[in-house]
Amino acid sequence: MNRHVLNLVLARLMIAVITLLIVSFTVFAATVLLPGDVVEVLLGQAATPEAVAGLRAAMHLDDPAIWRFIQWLGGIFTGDFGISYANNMPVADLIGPRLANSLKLAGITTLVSVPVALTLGITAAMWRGSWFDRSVTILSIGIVSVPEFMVATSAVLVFAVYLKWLPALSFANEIHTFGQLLRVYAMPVITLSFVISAQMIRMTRAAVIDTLNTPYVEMALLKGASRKRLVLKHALPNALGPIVNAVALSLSYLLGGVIIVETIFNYPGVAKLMVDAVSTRDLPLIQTCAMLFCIVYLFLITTADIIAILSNPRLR
Amino acid sequence: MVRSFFSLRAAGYRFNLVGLIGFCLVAGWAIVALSAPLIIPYPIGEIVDYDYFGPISGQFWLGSDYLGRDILSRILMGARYTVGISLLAVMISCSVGVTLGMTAAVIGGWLDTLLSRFLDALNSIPSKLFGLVVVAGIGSSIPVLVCTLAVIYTPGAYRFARALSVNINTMDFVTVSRARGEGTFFLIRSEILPNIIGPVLADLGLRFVFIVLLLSGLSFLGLGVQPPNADWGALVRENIGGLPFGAPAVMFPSIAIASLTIGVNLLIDNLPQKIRDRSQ
Amino acid sequence: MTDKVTNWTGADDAMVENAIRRGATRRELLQLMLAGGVAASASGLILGRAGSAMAATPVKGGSLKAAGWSSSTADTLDPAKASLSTDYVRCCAFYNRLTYLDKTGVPQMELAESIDSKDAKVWIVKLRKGVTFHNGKTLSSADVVYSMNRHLDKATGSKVNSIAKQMTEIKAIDDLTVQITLANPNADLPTILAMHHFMIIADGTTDFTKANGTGAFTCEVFEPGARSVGLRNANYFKSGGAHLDSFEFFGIPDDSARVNALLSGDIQLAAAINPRSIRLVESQPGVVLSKTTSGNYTNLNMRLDMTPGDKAGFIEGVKHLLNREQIQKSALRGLAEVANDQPVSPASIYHNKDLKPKAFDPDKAKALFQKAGLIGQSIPVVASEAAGSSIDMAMILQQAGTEIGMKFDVQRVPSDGYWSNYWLKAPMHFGNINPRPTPDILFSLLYASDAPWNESQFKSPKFDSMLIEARGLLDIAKRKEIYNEMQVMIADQAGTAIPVYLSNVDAISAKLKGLEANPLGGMMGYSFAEYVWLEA
Amino acid sequence: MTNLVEIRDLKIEAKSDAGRIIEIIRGVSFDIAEGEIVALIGESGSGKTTIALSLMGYARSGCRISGGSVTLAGKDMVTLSERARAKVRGTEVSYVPQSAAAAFNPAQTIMEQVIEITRIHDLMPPAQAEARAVDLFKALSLPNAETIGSRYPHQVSGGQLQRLSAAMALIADPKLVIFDEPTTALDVTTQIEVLRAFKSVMKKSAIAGIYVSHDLAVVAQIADRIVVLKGGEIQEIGTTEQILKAPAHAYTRELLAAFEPKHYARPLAETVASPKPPLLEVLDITAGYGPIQVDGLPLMKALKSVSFRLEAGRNLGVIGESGCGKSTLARVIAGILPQAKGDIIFDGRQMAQTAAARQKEELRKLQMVFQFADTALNPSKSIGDILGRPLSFYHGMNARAREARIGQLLDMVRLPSTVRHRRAAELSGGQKQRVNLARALAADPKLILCDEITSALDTVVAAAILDLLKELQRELGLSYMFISHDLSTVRAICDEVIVMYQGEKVEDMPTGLDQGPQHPYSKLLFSSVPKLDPGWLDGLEQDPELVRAFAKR
Repeated sequence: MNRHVLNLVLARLMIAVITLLIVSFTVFAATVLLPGDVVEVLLGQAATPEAVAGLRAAMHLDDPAIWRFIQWLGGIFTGDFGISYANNMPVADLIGPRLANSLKLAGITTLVSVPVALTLGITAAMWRGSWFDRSVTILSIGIVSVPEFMVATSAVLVFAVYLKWLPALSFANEIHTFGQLLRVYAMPVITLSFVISAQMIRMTRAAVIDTLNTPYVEMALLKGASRKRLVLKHALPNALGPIVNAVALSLSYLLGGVIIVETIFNYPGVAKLMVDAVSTRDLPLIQTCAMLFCIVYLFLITTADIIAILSNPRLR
Repeated sequence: MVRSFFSLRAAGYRFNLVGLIGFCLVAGWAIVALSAPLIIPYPIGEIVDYDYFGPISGQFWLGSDYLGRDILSRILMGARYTVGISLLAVMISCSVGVTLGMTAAVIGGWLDTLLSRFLDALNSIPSKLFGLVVVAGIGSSIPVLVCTLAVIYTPGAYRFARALSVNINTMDFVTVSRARGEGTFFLIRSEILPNIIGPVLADLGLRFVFIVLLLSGLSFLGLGVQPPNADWGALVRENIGGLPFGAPAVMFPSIAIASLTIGVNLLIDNLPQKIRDRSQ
Repeated sequence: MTDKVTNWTGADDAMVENAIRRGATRRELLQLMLAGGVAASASGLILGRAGSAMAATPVKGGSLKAAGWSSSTADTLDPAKASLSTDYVRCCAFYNRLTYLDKTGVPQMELAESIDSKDAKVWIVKLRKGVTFHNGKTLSSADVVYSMNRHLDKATGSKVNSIAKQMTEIKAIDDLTVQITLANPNADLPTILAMHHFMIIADGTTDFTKANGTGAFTCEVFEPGARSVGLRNANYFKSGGAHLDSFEFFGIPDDSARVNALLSGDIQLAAAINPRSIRLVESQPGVVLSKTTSGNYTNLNMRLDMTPGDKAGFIEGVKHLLNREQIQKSALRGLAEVANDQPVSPASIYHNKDLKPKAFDPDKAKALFQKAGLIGQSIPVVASEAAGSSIDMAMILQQAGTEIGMKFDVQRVPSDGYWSNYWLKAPMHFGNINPRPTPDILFSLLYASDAPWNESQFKSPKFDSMLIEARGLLDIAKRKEIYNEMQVMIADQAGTAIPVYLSNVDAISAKLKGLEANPLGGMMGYSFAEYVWLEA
Repeated sequence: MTNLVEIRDLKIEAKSDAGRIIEIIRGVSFDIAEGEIVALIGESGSGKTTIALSLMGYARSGCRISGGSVTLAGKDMVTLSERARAKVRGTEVSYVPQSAAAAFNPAQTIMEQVIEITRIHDLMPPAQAEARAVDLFKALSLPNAETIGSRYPHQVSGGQLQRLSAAMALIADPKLVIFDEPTTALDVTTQIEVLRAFKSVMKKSAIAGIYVSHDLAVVAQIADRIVVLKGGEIQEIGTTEQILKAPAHAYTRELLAAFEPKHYARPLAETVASPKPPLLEVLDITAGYGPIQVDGLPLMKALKSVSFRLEAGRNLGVIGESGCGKSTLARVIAGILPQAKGDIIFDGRQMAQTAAARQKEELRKLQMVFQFADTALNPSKSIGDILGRPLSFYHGMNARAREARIGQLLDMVRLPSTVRHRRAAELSGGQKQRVNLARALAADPKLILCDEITSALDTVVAAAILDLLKELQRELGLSYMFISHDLSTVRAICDEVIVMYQGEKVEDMPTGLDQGPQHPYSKLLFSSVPKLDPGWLDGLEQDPELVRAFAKR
């Protein structure tokens, strides 16, 4: 049996790897096709033809694209992400600290939003049709339908400008105590939680309700089980798969999707970095960022699938 | 629209109140979007008020924006872009995604694998950044915007439709058609599609909401509809400076967005179902 | 405060401050204000405010957080490449120039002890003794020669290459003396050397991931697109050195976010705030505004070498179609002065007062467009938040256009990358020019045929020769004459429409003292870090 | 003495999806004495399960108990509070579901679920409960009773799950156990063992029971009294003996009649006289699922070199229990599942492996009807469209011709013409199966493959369908290949029979079932079919060797 599971998991991982390859190619192609010549952007005023030609050669931009692709891919696997065009720093150095920040923000948001969302979703399903259920459903739609920059800016005004409880900017590099951590991350985290929770709530609710309609839950009811027991012991374990999947999808938003939050709270994360990279046609940076996002996404999705596999005794 | 609603009822469809509210909101905005140019009190670009972030007044029903333009007019026109663009995009993405999804499910094999992998890959690129790259590359015009949004949301529709179709595909009646010698197109069109259309519509509604939001998100990053026109997201964005004064210029566009998205959701969560009653 | 003063707009405020800067006497000012209809009682208050910066005694210590409006991974510590305000701020903090401009625009010695010339052609620069770089190296003429020569080397991609070109020879006489020879006489050299690009770096420096200068601050952190942190340079050559222990600088492109950060006390200085935020800022205690009209302007560029700019009459038409009044009142809420399509601002003594702004005259414009055969055509205009207020200006132009059947297709593009991708490139686009100390620099940077930032590709041999001629003249009056004529040429012939001179408004915490206006631009000509201090 | 259960004038109403209230149980009253087993007999929709569940004070969603009283050991389950009901459930009255496979939570071990009742009502420490469970497993003669509890539901066979669910019901020795069609989903050979187990346990611990079923023969073996239901009303109550021997009510007789369909056999002469060429000839077919092995055969072989021939105008019956490969055989012939090796010769032509590769004409002559009528009909299309498609597909008929033909087809299968405008969901099981038949007939086939077409139907309805098949054969000269696990249906229609076991043809009966079975498996299978005789189960002697060899228990 366990070998069977192992095979399933390995198969899933293989799929992820294949996808990643496709992604890398797509990303590279896209960035190469991106108009606006790097060199001209770089030289700006000094873009005389000979200067352009020289720099192109120096940056190996004249090599055939496919060859550059292979080299680039090789570089990535050996941990060499190239040198930023914009300010000859190694891409790794540029991304490193930013990534750390982004992951920190994502992590904290996850810790906050996932438990809340799941609890709400499950309780809503438990008392389906009740006023509580209704209000949760409406609320989740309402929340998701307010633009996030609106949420963020209002939050800043209330908590930072008027109440002066929280800082308006998030200086990730000034955290020494837990208290500071709370203060600094409070608002970005709340904003992001608003954005990603709704979907999780909806999916959780739906999944749990689905399993609640199964014969074995009815059976448990006929054993005299309480509502709580029905949901927690019988429905939930079988709804795990879809729930984990929904969570993964929502979380995948937290790296690339947070650009707006990063802008408003001036939080130095990877999303903003990539926006800059795009504007300066800084291909190595763009490609690395894009790859980064895809890897994270695939990681989340794959983990979700594997959890689903492991949580299913039929496969175990 | 309203008439068609009643004819629905006549045809024996059941429509609950919440759904009705949603329907009215959506229909209302649709009508506004269609007739906007006729009903706006001022040209959207004209500076009619020397004050900025003006309050609600008899002259300017929803106050004036940061340049002293009439916000009501701008919202009414904005409906065109927000509703229009989102609707178009969601239509494209869903029709493409669903078709591919069904085909993949019916044909299966390597085609299925290939499509799934590729769209998964596409899906893994964050939407806002994707939008940025595209606009940085091709520039921002309404067609580009629509296509970008469509592309961004196609993988989701595909995943969804494929999952549903795979289930239907195992049903006996599909096997019957196969055994009869029917071609793929027939299987998709008249065996699979009619049986997944319901969920697909619901999914479409949700996607619509996300597109509306992404659209406003993009306009925050300086993309989106070009001035002096503006979708609602852009309106909120450009007047966000009025938030501290609680200026109507920033409140009402937000309310507009919320009302539309909530309306759509209420509608799709309570879609009318035909009453089919064996005991009748 | 404004409520005390009847019909007194920010524009008037700015005017007074400019007047002061121009060295107007108190009597002139009073007349000026009575003309503005202000009771003498109020006038004192205004003067008091305008002059408030000067009166106070510095306090040592404290750390300052300041936010500019733009910042990207293209940020650099290389003075030669510096192009954005954020770069200037960093340069001023970490490096020094040979000279700098005081608040009245008069060059003062910094790294140089003296700069002398008999014929304005060959200049002798004597350096201070005992100035050391952050890495301990002492300043010597070699460093100056290296720093200057970099601008001549095309590969450096210096932004002031065209200005530096006039230096035909730069050589070290001895350890502390440098001789600069110019192609043609130029009396403005000391002022030119005060530009941010001419910061002095250590001989042989090629790595700019850290700054090794002589400046009042040492570069602690430099994260492009994120932030820079400077620590007080203990052995700074100026007596006392900087007041602040440290300062952190970063960009918050989003206007309201920047203001909110200041109001919440996260930062003490928010540069160039949106005019619409002023109402909010003034309503908040503990925050003051520092306004300067230093010749910073957002202009509409129509390239003469591309359609529609190349069509005769089009440009003049647009200049007549720009409703400067409305731009000044609606778009900028009075924080601007109506301009006359040429770059020399009223802040400069060379400003041509007799050159009147083109009147807003749609009918004339229409006639001109018809002549150019452009009526009904859709003309793309690229605007971006990167160029302050350009989108609003564009829309005001667009609206005026629609009324005479002229279709301007405003294309709003992302501010990130605007300067590298659209500025100078699009046929019709907006630019934003930071103040420059002298007309000579402005002209040679923006209007000379070989100017690097020749926004409209304006090419005129006559103009070029006048530029050279004026440069050599040591007689102010004659110079002024020539410059006036050049301003007229620009206003009439160049493809750059300059509707208004922007008043730059920095919002600062009341605790922040010592911030003075400076002709080089906002944030005290970007050199605030060295001079300001925080009151406890 | 007072009865354990007293049901008085029970009324239950349901809300139709139009929101109309319909009464589905119309004033039912009966009693159950201590230790007595009462059977509820009736067709689907007769309300037997609904009544049974009401004994737990439970009504499925959309239903509510609207009147009457259900007194269990002195408590009225109708008026009891939800909390109080929960107390009673599992302890005093417990439930054995129809499909144990669905009623076990896939995510928990069997033991967890078997002793869950004791946890919920904390009756005893887990260790004790598990010990008790093991005893029950033994009592229900489950194999390796010690360890089976630690497995997951999907790891044990259906028959075992059914018995485990009984253990689950009995763990807290309740006063009353409700059996809801507990053996319907099982193969006959398995059913016997399960029935035996139930019977012995119930008798031993003198527990009262309600046995819900549609199968008189099964009920006859276990029940003391029988309640015959129809349309939510009691038709007749009586002792098992009386109901079987001397049915008073007409409906009861109808049921009994339907149980033994008229014997059907055509004089052999008819076929022997004119030896026709074989209509269908299957030569050494091997097929299956899973990856193809080196030998070119699939990993899991559902068919192992099966051969047979069927002459035109005759009917072939294929008998076997679940998993014997009989359905696979049909799918291979229909070209749904390509065979790994072997040939199919139909109407003198070699058939391609997949339907896609066959010619329209070949496909037309060979039609298939599926077991589950409702999944075989596209729920989103009207009956008219469903029948219209083969007409335009095979015969290229235009709209008018189609309309006419559809009318005829519906008439052939004895359905009102108005049905064409309705959808599958609006038809009853029997009607759906008729539509399926009509769709096959629309192609004017020579051979129809019938895959268990009656097994999902109530006996009376099934009998009617069989009669229909025979008539159609007489009118249209069709042939049927009739796949079933139910001997009586096969006996009712087939000229010749083959018996299948684990993918192989074990016996060939060219002259139908009358010739006794030779192969041991056939013997076991035939002997396992319950008879309408209360003594049958107790009297039944089966060779333990055979049982061990063949029965999947």
